[in-house]
Amino acid sequence: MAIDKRVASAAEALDGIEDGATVLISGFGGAGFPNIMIRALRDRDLKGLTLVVNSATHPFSYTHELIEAGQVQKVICSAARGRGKEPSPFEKLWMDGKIELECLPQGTFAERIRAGGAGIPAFYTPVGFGTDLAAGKEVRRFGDVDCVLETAITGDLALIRGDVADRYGNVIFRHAQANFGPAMATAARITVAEVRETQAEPIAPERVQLSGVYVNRAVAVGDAR
Amino acid sequence: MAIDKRVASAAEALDGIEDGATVLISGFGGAGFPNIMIRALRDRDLKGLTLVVNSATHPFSYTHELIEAGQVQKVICSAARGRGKEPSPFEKLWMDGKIELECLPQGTFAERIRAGGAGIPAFYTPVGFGTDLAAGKEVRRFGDVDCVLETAITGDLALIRGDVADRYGNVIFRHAQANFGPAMATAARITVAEVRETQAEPIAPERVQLSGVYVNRAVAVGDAR
Amino acid sequence: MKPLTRNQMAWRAAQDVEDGTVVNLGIGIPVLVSDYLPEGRDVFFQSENGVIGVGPAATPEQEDPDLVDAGSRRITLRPGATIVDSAASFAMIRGGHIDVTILGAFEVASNGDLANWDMRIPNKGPLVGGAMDLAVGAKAVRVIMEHNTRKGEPRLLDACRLPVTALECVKRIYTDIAVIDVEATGFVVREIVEGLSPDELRARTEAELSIPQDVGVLRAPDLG
Amino acid sequence: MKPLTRNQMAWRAAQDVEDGTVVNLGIGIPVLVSDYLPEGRDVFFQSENGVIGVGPAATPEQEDPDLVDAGSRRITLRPGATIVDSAASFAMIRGGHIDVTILGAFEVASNGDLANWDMRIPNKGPLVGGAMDLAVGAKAVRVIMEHNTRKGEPRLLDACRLPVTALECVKRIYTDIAVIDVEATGFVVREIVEGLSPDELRARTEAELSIPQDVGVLRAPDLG
Repeated sequence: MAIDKRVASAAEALDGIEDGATVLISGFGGAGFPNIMIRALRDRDLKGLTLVVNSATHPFSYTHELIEAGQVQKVICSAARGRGKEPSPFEKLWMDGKIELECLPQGTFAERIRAGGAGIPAFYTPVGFGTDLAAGKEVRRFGDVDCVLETAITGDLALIRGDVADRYGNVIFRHAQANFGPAMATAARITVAEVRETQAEPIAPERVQLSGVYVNRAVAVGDAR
Repeated sequence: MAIDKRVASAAEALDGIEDGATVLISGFGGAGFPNIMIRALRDRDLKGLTLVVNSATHPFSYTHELIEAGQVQKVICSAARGRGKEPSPFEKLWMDGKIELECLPQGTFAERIRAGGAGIPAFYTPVGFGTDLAAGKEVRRFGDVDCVLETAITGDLALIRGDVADRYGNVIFRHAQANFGPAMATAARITVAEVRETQAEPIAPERVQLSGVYVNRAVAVGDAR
Repeated sequence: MKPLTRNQMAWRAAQDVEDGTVVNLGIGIPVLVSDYLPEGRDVFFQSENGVIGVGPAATPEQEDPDLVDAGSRRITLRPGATIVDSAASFAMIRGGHIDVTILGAFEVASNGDLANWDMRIPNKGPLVGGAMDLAVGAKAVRVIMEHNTRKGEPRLLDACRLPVTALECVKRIYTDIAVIDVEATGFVVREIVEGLSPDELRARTEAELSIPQDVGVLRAPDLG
Repeated sequence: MKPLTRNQMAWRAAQDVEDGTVVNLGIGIPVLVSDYLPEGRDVFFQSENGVIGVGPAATPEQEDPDLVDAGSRRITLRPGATIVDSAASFAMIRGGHIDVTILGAFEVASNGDLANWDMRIPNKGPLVGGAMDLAVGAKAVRVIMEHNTRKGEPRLLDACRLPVTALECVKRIYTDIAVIDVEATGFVVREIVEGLSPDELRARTEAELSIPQDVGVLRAPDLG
């Protein structure tokens, strides 16, 4: 049967995702948030989610709605600080001990996800050595560089945002939209690409930025963000 | 001063490379061999080189000329078998103990180079576990997966082949020409991109496949291969 | 008894390639599998050099020296194809994103150990290429090989004699006379070529074979 | 004595940005450095979100919500720019391909330890972002910060009191009253703002300062 990964709705794109899932969510610096899919995840009202997301509180992302709705038990991120003086929903739940937090250097965050998709169970990095964020982590010296051991991150679902996807799941990103999306797509059992538009015709090989091998479902959402 | 990484000749592109250098050379499956630069390296007559090259003997590559000329003391590769029944120049020197050989699974070869460029001193991979190629390597189990520890590869010089480079060193590859080139470019102190043509105008951002950050010198060689 | 030809072995393996999968074919007989996919199966063939969506071999008019697969064959691209670099290609392979790899082999042990990367040829250097990565990384590893060596020695063994490529990885073996799965209990025969008895198959095999009562018949069309 | 303004501190740091380099600027004062590059220096500014070649901030007409830097500023691209994904961006940072990073800081110790990632603000979660990666990965780490806290406490310390970002990484510090290098022997003052005596500078600094006889004068143009 001719491959066609386009699905009709955001809800349909979440088929088979269950309570307790680990969900990777792209977006950084204001670009690449799969907000329509995040809302669909909220509407599905799954519980006990672990979110792997660079920021737990970015104002342009709807991630905080999942947190506020009590659907999240753990966040793995590099930024968990709300902007206002008042604690954010995340910060309240975290201080109350209702959400577990793992805070990582952003590059380690990205590399652990990349490792998860690349079949590398663990790697050593100099980043974080000697800091609070590496407390309790195994250390080892290579040459004159002290390193910490970091393990791969994988998930059940990746939600990423792109510009165009073809029927094969190949994706093009606009400008800085890619950020964590390509790595996250490799590290999840099911990857959903939320894109401005989908097309039946294949994207030209030299324009593809994320191979459809890594994308299970593509949802067109137009200009909605 | 306006950045311009284009150099006039292959010889000039080798300025500062000395005896004993570790040289990474791209090319695989018949595409992406920087043959003009390999010849320039041969003409420079440097000694004691370590070559990091997928195949020591690929018939479309001139790597074997460096070996035949006695310039090479060690080869790190995934393929060291000549095609004919007679031993290749590499095989003769290797059997005579005149060239050291490190043979790696091709993915480990690529990943060790990628790690070298990415500031990852070492990583664990399941590939090779329990085989002769992992003999003596440190092993460790993650979950139910047995792994071997592999360390980063870096070099003094990377020779890669692309299609077009701009003044900033940004590179476009044709079809399957990239192969090991992008990873090698990140792992060497000096990277030379041998390309069909160079241009003053910048390549459009979305067409760049290798950032000029990783390219020090670009040499136009036309259709010569 | 008429053993399958190389093309027929490839044909038989092709029948099992699931629709919508990503498949890597080793050099030799496996690469022929793409010629025999059943009508209507939409498959992406990945090659270690980074081509995702290898199409038919290039005609002389189509040939492009930069458009090749890992075996240096000049190829075309199928619709939806793309090309990544080697580090990304092996991240895909090692990361479990290849559904099936079909490889050639010298030996397979009854626990699934595979030996396909070195024959210790006198005067020749080692050649491993991507064999170990594929054998470890692909979700399913299938093997196509002659049931016996040219000298008649067995290749389905209690334990590999040649250097292994990866441990406990092979799931199914297509030989010229049988289709055999590797189960937790060892080799289980699924099909035997017409005219060969279970005892004759056992006689040509070192390792113990479990042969169910309802074992199938291995048949392939005449492929000339 | 007139301490430098934020813009003047950025200007002073900009004078040291070498021609032809790849530079990452932290949020806050450091990002202003790109406005004050001396004429004729051709520099690529990299941002953690993968933009290589950040250009001037976007005008209202140029603004594109997908074209942003790591600080969520809407930007333009310079000629020769390209954009990679986050894993590739941090491979570039951690791999030593950024020549210089200029960061904000809360504290720097005389051995080069940097604290710039957490103020342990009550009721607020942690925020590290790419600070640790940059501090470890860049070939040279330079810091722009006020010499003292608002309460007048020192920031150039014998040892950091706040959680450190990375060990022994800072090479040069631009404050509002001095330019200070971190050498193997500790802090060495290179420039002191006009009208401030060495003793006055020492009084505002916890760590020992080596002040050569020929220490320079820290001056910056009036930037309004």
